[in-house]
Order: sequence, then C-alpha cells, then structure tokens
Amino acid sequence: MTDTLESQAGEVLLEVDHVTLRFGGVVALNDVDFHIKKGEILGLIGPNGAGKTTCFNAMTGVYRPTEGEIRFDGQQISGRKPHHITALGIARTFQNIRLFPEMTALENVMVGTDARHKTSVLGALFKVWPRVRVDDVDLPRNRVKRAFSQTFGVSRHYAEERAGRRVAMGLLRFVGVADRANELAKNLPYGYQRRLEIARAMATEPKLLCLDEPAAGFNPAEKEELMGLIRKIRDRGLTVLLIEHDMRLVMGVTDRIVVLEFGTKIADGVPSEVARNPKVIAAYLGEPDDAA
Amino acid sequence: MPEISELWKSVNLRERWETAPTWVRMIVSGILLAIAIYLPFLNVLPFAYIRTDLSTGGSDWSGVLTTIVIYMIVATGLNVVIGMAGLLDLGYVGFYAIGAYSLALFGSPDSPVTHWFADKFGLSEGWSVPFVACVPIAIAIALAAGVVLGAPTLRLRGDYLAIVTMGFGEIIRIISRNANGLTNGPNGITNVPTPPGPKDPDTGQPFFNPIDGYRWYWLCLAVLILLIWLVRRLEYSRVGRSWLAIREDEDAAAVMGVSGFKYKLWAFAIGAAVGAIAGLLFGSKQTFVEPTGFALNLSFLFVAMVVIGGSGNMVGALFGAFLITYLPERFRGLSDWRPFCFGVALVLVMILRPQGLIPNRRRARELEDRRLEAEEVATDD
Amino acid sequence: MNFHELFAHFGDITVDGLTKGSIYALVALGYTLVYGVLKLINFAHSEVFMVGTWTVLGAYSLVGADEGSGVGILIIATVLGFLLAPLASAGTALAVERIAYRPLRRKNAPPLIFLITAIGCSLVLTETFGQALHAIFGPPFGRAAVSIPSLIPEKEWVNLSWIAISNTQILVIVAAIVMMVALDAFVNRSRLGRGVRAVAQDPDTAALMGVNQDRVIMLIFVLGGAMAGIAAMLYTIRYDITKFDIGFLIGVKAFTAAVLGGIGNLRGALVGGLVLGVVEVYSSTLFSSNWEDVTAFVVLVLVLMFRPTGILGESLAKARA
Amino acid sequence: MRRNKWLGIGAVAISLGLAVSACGTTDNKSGGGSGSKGITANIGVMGALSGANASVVIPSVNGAELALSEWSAKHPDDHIKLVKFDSEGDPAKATPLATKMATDKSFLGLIGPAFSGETRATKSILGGAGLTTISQSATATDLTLEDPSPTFHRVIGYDEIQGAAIAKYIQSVLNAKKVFVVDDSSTYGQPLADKVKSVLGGAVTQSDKAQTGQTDFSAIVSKVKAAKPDAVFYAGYAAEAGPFLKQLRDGGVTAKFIGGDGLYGADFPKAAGSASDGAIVTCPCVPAEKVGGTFAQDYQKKFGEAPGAYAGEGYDAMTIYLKAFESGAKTREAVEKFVDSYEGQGLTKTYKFDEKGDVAAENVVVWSYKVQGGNLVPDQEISLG
Repeated sequence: MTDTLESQAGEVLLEVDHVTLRFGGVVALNDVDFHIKKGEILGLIGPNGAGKTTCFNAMTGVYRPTEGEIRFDGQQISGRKPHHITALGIARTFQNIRLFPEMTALENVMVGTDARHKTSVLGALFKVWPRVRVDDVDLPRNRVKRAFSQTFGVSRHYAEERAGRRVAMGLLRFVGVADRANELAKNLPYGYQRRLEIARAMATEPKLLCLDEPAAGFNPAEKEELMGLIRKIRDRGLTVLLIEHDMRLVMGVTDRIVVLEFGTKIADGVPSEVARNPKVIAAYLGEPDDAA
Repeated sequence: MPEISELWKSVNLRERWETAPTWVRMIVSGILLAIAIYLPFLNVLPFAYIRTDLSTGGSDWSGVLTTIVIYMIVATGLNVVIGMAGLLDLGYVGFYAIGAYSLALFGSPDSPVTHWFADKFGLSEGWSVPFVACVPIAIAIALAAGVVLGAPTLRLRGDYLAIVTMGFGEIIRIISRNANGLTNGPNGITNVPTPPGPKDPDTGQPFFNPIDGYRWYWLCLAVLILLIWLVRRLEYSRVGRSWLAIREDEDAAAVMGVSGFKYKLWAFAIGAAVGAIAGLLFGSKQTFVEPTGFALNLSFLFVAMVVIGGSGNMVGALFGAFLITYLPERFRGLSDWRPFCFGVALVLVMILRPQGLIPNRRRARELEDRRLEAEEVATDD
Repeated sequence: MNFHELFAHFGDITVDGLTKGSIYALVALGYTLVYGVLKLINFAHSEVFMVGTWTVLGAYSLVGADEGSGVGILIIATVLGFLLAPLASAGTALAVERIAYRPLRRKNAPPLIFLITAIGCSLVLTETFGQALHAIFGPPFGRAAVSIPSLIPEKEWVNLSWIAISNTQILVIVAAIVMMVALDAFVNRSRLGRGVRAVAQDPDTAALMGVNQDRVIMLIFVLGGAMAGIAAMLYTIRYDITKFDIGFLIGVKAFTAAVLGGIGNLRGALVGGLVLGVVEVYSSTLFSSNWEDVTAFVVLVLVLMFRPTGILGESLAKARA
Repeated sequence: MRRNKWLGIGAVAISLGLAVSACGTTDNKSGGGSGSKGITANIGVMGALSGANASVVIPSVNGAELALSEWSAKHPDDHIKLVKFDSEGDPAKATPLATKMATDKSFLGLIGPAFSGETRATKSILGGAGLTTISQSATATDLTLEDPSPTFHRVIGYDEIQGAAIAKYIQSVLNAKKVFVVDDSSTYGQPLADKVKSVLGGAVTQSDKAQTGQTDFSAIVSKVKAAKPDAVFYAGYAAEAGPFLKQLRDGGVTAKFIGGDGLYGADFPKAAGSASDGAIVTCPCVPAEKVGGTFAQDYQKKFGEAPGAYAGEGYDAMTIYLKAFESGAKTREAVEKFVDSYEGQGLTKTYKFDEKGDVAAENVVVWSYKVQGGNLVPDQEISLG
C-alpha cells in the first residue's frame, strides 16, 4: 500500500527520521518516523498532548531532537536557526495566532516577502546599487523618473519593494483579506487573522507550508471555506502539512494522515484506512470533544 | 482647560499633514526649513524671547542652537536603537565619545596618536590627519565598536543589555581618562580640527569658528537633515519592517525569515555611527575634548530625550532633544534649581503622558491597548 | 600589576572586599525584589539608600551623639540609627512607588517609561538634599560631602599574621548576612512571602487566588527600602560620610551586583554583591582604584557571556527554601 | 478630564515662567546703552556657579563683587557691571557663554574661566575676540607655557609652582623621607601629583590613583599601610580626600596628610570630620587676615561667611580691571594693553604679568594651612626660593 502511494506522489520533501525528543525525564517524542512527499497534503493528528506541536516545533527549528534527525530536501535541518529553515523553504503558522499586531495586514505579508529579498541595509540606505531592470508596470509613474529608470534601471531596493507589495497584495487577494489590507492586523476579525497568517507564511515562498490548527475556533462554514483554501494552496504547487484536531476536516482534505499519541506514531496511511485503525479510534474515543 | 486640549485635538495636525497633498507638504517643509535656517538671526520681538542670550549671563544663541542640533542628531541615532529596534542602550554616550575622540586623536596635532605617527614615519612637526579623512575613520571606529559591543551582548535579554551597555559607556570614559599615553588622560586633547572652509580674509580665523556660530549651526543642521533622510529610508524599507517585526514578536519574526540578531546588530551599528557623527561635530565645535564631558548621566539624558519626546517617533525624539537642551539654557535664572525642576518635569510628563509628547502612532496605540487591558483586569476583580 | 601587594595582604584585602560587597548586596536586594516581582529596574533605589545615610546623620544629631559622647548616648544613637534609617528608606521607597510608579502601573506602561520616571525621581531626591533642603536649612545639606561621626571606633578584633579584621568589618559583614538570611526566610516561609512569590510567578493567577497585588508590591518596596536603610547605616559606620549624590555610584554597582548574581534572585544578590566587592578591591590592589569600574563591568560581561542570567540565575519566583 | 486639568495647569505654569523670565530680558535690554559722562562696561565672571563644584568658585565671585561695590561707591558716575556666567564647570556649556561674551562688545574683560578644562575649551574664542581674561583659579601649566593665548592672564601660580612648593614643604618642613602620593585622576589632581612626584624623586616610595566619586579607599589604605610612609600627599578634592583620610586613620596610618588647594576651604574638614585634625592643606592663596586692610571683615559683613578659596584673587582680578577703567581704558584693546603692562600690589601678591600671562614666579605666594578643630589655620608661607 505504502509503495503505491510513494510512486504516485513523487519524491520525499521532508523526512522525520526516528526522532526522539526528551525534556529532562519527559519523553515528548519517541522514535517518530514519517515523511512528506512533494505536492501532498499530509495531516498530522492526535489527541491533545500527543506531541503534534512539539513535532512541529522540532521541524521548524524551535527544538533540537535528542536523537534522530530531520531532513528537508535532503538537508539536515535539526538544530538550525529558524530563519535559516525559512530560507530553505519551510513556513508555518501558529496555533495561537502570532501576527505583528501593530502592523497592517499588508505590512505583515511584506515581512514574509522580505525573506526572499536581497536588499541589504546599505542598499536600503543608499538605494543606488545594485541596479536591476523591471517590467514596465513596476516603473515609477513620474515621467522623468520613468525615463531615468528605463535608461539606468532601478535600484534593487525599489524593485523588491514594488514586487513585494504586488506579491503581498496578490496573496491577500488569494486568501481573501485584500479588502482590509491597510488595517492593523490586531483590528481584523478572527477569521481574517487566521487567513492573514497563512498569507504571511506563503509570502516566504516555501516549498512546505505547515499549518498549526488553522481551523481552531472556526464554525463549520468557515471550516469548509478553509478546506477549499488549503486545496487551492496545494494546487499552487505547495506541499502542506496540516496539524489538526478536527478529524472531519482532516479526512476531507488530506492525502495521507500520520497519527501521534503520547509522542509515538500509531498510524500512517490514507484517511479511510486511518479512520478504520482500531488504535486511532481508541485514542480518539478518549476525547469526545474532538468529534465536533 | 479641557477646552484647550479639546481644541488641540480637533485641529488634528497629524491627520491633516498625512492627508495633505504633496505640494502642500513641500511648501510647509520649505517654510519650516527656512525658519530653521533663519533662527540664529531671529531678533524680532516678541519672538526673540526664545533667544537664550538676552537674559543676563545667557549663552550665545547660535552656540545653543548648535548644541541643540547636535543632541538632535544623537536623538535620531538613539531612536534607531531604542525606538525602532526596541533595544535599551544606556551607554550611548560611549559612541558619542568615540566620535569625538576619534577626531581628536587623529586630527589634532596635539594628540599622542598623531605624535606617534609623526615620529614613526618621520612626518613633519604638527602633522595630523585632515578633518575630511577623520570622518570616515570615526564612523568606522564607531561601527566596529558597535559590532564588538553588540555581537556578544545582543543575545542577552533586554534588561541585561541595559546594564552591559551602561558598563560599555563607562569603560570608554574611564579608558579615555586613564590611558594617559593614548588620550592625554584627564587633560584632554586640544586643537581638535574644524571642517575645512575658506579662511576669513580679515581676521584670519577659520571658516568654522566659534564666533560665527551660525555656520556651525547650519553645518549641523545640514548633517541632521541628511541623517534624518537616511534613517527614514531605512524605516520605510525591509530593514524598518524587520525592526518593527522583531519589536512586536521576535519569535514570529524569526519564523518569517527575519534574522533577529543580524538586524539588531545593524541597529546597534547604525546607532553607533550616528552617535559618533554627533560626537565628532561636538568635539570639532569645541576644538577640545576631555573625558568628563562623557559622563554616565549624559546617557540617561539621551534616553530621556527619546522617551520624553515619544519613543519610536523621529519628530518626537527631535522635540525631546530640543526641550531637554533648550529649556535649561533658556531658564538659566533658575540656576541650581534646574536639575530639580528637570526631575519633577520628567516624572510629571511620564505620569501624565507616558506615550511621550509627540508619540509614535503605533506606540500610542500600543499604550492605549495596554491601559485598556489593565482597566479590564481591574474591573474583572 | 602589583601582585606582590595582592598576595602579601590577601586576607586583609579579601575582607575589605567582602565588607564593601556586603553593602552592595544589601542594596542589590532592593533591585532584585522589585525586578523579581515587577520586572522593572527601579533606578530610584540608589536614592533610597542616600536618604538612609542622611537619616543616620539626623538620628545622631537628634541625640547629640558625637565621637566623644558617653557610652549610653552612643548605644542609643546606634540603635536609633538602625531603626530610623530603614524606616526612612522604606518610606522613601514607598513614596516613590505610590507617587510615581503606581499611576504608571495602572496604565500598564512599558518598562522604558518606568526607567525614565525612576531617573526623574532620582534627580528629585538627590536635588532635594543637594539643593532644596540646603536652600531651606543650609548646611549640612548641600553639595559638599559631610562627615558622619564614627560612633564605633575602629578596633582590630582579629589579628593573625595573614589576616586582620576590624570590629566594623565584622559588624558590616555579619549584619548583612543576617539581614539576608532573615529576608530569605521571610520570603520563603511566611504567608506574606508566599504572596510575594505567587505574584512574582504569575500575577493574574495570584490575583484570582485572592492575593492583594498592590499590597505585595508595597511590601517589596518596603522590604527593599528597609534593606537599603540597613545598608546605609552600615555604610555610615564603615565609611563615615554622606553626600547628596552618594547613592548614584553605589546604586550602579549594586544593580551590577544584582545582575551578576542573577537578578530577581535573593541569594544571587548576596553572591553578586560579595563577588563584585572582592573583584573591585583585588583590581584596585593589582592596578589602581581608577580602573576598578572597568574591571567590574568586564567581569560582568564575561559572566553574562557564559551564564546569560547571572551566576545563580533563577528568578524570585522559582527561589525555594 | 482630570488629566486635561493637569496638562492645563502645566501649560499655565510654563507660560507664566516664560513671561516672568521675559520681563527679566526686557529689563536687561534697556539697561544696556545708557550713556552718561562716566564709563559703562560689563565685566564677565565665568565658572561653576551652580552644581557640585560651585563652592570652589563662589568665593572668588564674591570677592570680585566686593571689589566692585567698594569701587562703585567711590565712582558713582561709572556703570560697571559684573555679569555672572554659570558654566557648571563644563567645557561644553562654557563655549556658548564665552562666545556670547566675545560677541557682545559691552564686555571689556572676564574674570575666569575658573577651571582649566573650560579654559582650554574657550581660550581661542576669547583670545580671538581680543577679550582680556584674568583667571582666578585655572592652574594647569599648559594654559600659559605650552599653548599660550594673547589675552589670557592668571592671578595665581600654576601647577608647576604649586607642585614645587608642596614638594619643598614635604621635604624641608615635614622632613619626610618616604612619601606616598595619591591623585584623583582628574585634570587638576593628576598633573599636580606628577609635579610633586618629579620634584621629590626618590622620596616617593609609591603612588596610586583614586577617582572622583570614590568612597571606599581600602585598597589604597592597605598599600599605604604596607609602604609605611612619613607623609601622604593627596592631589584632589575634598569629597574624596575626606573619606580617604578618615579611612587612613581608621587603618592606623599616622603619617602626615597633606593636600593641595583642592582641599582649601570649609568642605574638607567637614568631609573628613575629626580625622582632619592636623592635616595640612597648601594653597597659593594668602590667608585673609594676612591680606591686610579690612578685606576679611568686609567680606564677612557682605556675604555672611568667612572668605573662602580664591576670594582674595577674585578681588584682585576685579581691582585690576577697575584700575584699567580708572586709567581711561574704554575698549578691549586698551584694557588688554593696560593689564599686560600692569604692575601693582594686590591683596594677595604683587602683580606683573609676563608675556604669557603668568604672575612672576617670585611673586607667587604659597601658604600652608593646618586643620585645627575643623578650621583651616594659616601655618606658614612656603618660601619658593
């Protein structure tokens, strides 16, 4: 069964290779071993305290595994600095939304686009060098400046600011926050904030997008909408790792599911298969709230 | 009284400024600049009452203006560190001293350093590095000092950073006082060079001399405007966004690919360079530097300038620098009561207007939120 | 580098350092207590100490004690000093809290605002003694240093070949350690102390559990102030002097000591203070006194580089018996 | 609402303050140009008039004021004004003040700057404007010997002379064979200590450095104890000398304690308490009672206290200017010319400035004072020959 799946979805993007994580005497992750393949939506589920977020944090560099390693695109990532991991192509959202509250929605996303930009501090200071060519849409409107830019090119800072703004607006439109782009993040309604966080993460141009309980606090209609969004994200060529509580959401959208309980992997397979797994059923019976 | 403050609110200058068309803004800026340039010659009553040299024992007005502008440069630099990057630097006077001393050590024919060079390379008596060459030297030394101080300490939490920077400021002062062979020790260094310019044909005085104080004022004003322009560029770029993101939520910023350490270090280094430029102008204007001019309380004064004006807001920081430098000069009549009044004023301003006199909008909102939050907690009880 | 001097008088010099450090440690307690609970640096604490030294002077002149006075008066004056100095210092600390900090806490102002307010309070307090009181009463207030009669004449109590300890040194060190142990016990064992720890750990939960936060905060300012008052009394016994700005340097050093030991940690304050005092005196012996501040700060930076939260490094919240 | 009220009160207070000081300005302005038959001129006096160092400077300003008021009583037609400039001893604050005097032509002379640091910073400004300055207390050697200014004079012996006098006193009066020298790393203390050390040569067994603001001297005391000197010389100010001396005595050091003119005045005995008894302070200033005339009594009467450090020097500096006006000098050039060629007996010494602006070494008088019961009692004149 696993063999056929692998052949369907191509190469492995992220590999969690027998990872164990201990805090003092507590074993948070015990020999967890799974992988994500390019272009799939993987669900990582488990009851509260199963170690989902811990696993997630290990993948994004917050914790360093005690044993085993995590490889992304063939590169070791365990123990790297968070911004290096972002540069490699992993982006994430937070379970308890962590936007930059005093920045506008647009600025929040632009922080994300900056991750791929090359403007240095000196470049931003002097705006002289290096110079690049840009498309006509990005040229300044003022006629004199336009002519100058056509002859000498524009500074990279200018080009990247323009491109960043355009990309950010595009992403805001994609997640449906564009209508309130210039409002402060903290003034946005809850659903907007969740989606804004996804846009901000996508702005870093990741290969793998990790969503940490993105549907928490949503009503069923919003959840439905979110599932559509996640599929659309995958259709843009991103691989998605979805950590979720809500089985129904996970079942509806994921290609494959990994189930954790007490820091140990108890199941790994396609949704229908996992749903029938007696261990998984047992684990979830202990927590009736999650059925909702 | 409430009417007055209501009236002020209804005028809503900030909103008007921000929504005004570009040409209005340019004209208003031009007028403000013209007033600033004209200020040293202001002699029309009643406006001339703002001059400091009309009262008995008052200071030269151009000299005071120059000092104000130099401290405004300091506030601009410190605002990058405190206001934008959110790092508490209590040793900023160290960079100010580095700027002044770099100029003195390399530019003055009286300094042990130039003597050493002259001896070593058989240069003529009275040889020294020209002023123009000293400027990049001073900036480079300050940048290096900023990096040397920042690299090991920026990983520390905020309050630890405060004490370490404070120690740095003291170390700079003590070294300049104790290292007799390098800095002339407590006697200081005389004959610090002034910027080049055509000599006065009548008196033979250099172009930048203390009597024609307005020239110094204009020079410092030009430097200030240049620096503000550059800092604003940073503020509205990837760099400014990164600083803001770090200030708001450092972990989230890291996950978004912002290297907190790198940008903090940059903020530190930029602040250091700006502080050094201010110190360099100070030393040059004074033509004399000595260690007691860089005492620890000057650092506190600098921080007070930024905070009282409105942390994170450039206009606020400039206004704070203006008030803190100008008022003690204007009210010389209070003499020994000035520090007391200053203390009372600091406490009152902070209690009545914790967001600063001209706050950063973001900061003001942040503060308002915190206040509301506190009130909610209080009513919950 | 005067190694000979350092080794020849190693014992004496160490005791000198411990004496100096004991006073740092007592003042450091005030910083650490306030930081532990409120996470703010109370820069006005240095002046709380300064007020204490003037109070000692006042207490002495109240009973007319002088170096030549009879034993009875000496004892009364000393006891009075030990009572009044902590009272005055605690009162000052409380006043600063009520007048300056409480309105800010009500607004939940960020730490930077507290810092500037504290600097303002510092200025007001120093200028009160340097200028305001001088304008009203004249000397001894003012900007000049004022000698405080040394009621306890210096005598060597221990005199071995390698170490000599005087009576005032023993008094300072022992008193400091006793106060420290008492405070530690109070915070760790008493009901009020439990409240302090609860607020330090989690103010909101503590409030839910019925701990009166304002009372706890007042308590820590009073405790810190009283410790600074004791420090002021010991300081005047040892150094016999006061001045309007005497608090500034000691405040900076005590704060350094608190950070060195681990700010927010009571035992850290003791360790930090003693280490700092000893390091300074060693440095003064090896080089000269004008380098001691450099040495102190370099040691601080080195310690923080290897132990980013100070030598003992835990917070008041976690400190347990 | 309440907040607004407070803001309003603050605003009113500030505007009131402005108005009050504004009155002061207008008043001053109108007083400037009234020309009667006598001479109208301003003499500036600059130094630390407020802050921690003021007590060193105020007596000389009082002395100058006394000289002026005595003179004005005799010359009702002349309007000479003594204008006080408070530099707080800080060169940064002194520069704009000096510029103000340099550019304001009504100023014909300056008494000060009081300290060496501010003198270094302002010398070129004042010299460039041709404004005569007579300093009452700036003693750094380089001010005249290394880097002279055309208009700078001082009515006091510089560090070299003082240092030599102190060294001589230590050797010939105290008969000290072993001397321990301590300075406070300040621009005043360090050069003075260096001079004393160089004159004493081998007699200095050891030296150490303290710093301003220091109160714990235990490390220095144990060094002194080990060195067992006959005398300890401290070059610095009273605030540090007080606790240092006290800790020396507590530590059982009985060596003679001697300090320079930084300790002259009431502050030192106050700071050292009973330990100061028997300590020796030298000063290039003549005891007020030796000055002759009624100076000490007049001063006491006018200011309610005994004349402090450099009071006589302040008086003398003012007197020289007043004599210049008597001679008819009405311009800066004339005043400068008069002062340069001035010869005469002042309260404290005979004045004749050399081309660098110093009083001839043989006319400098250095006195030693002993602390007795909290007072400085004149001991003897140290002969410089």
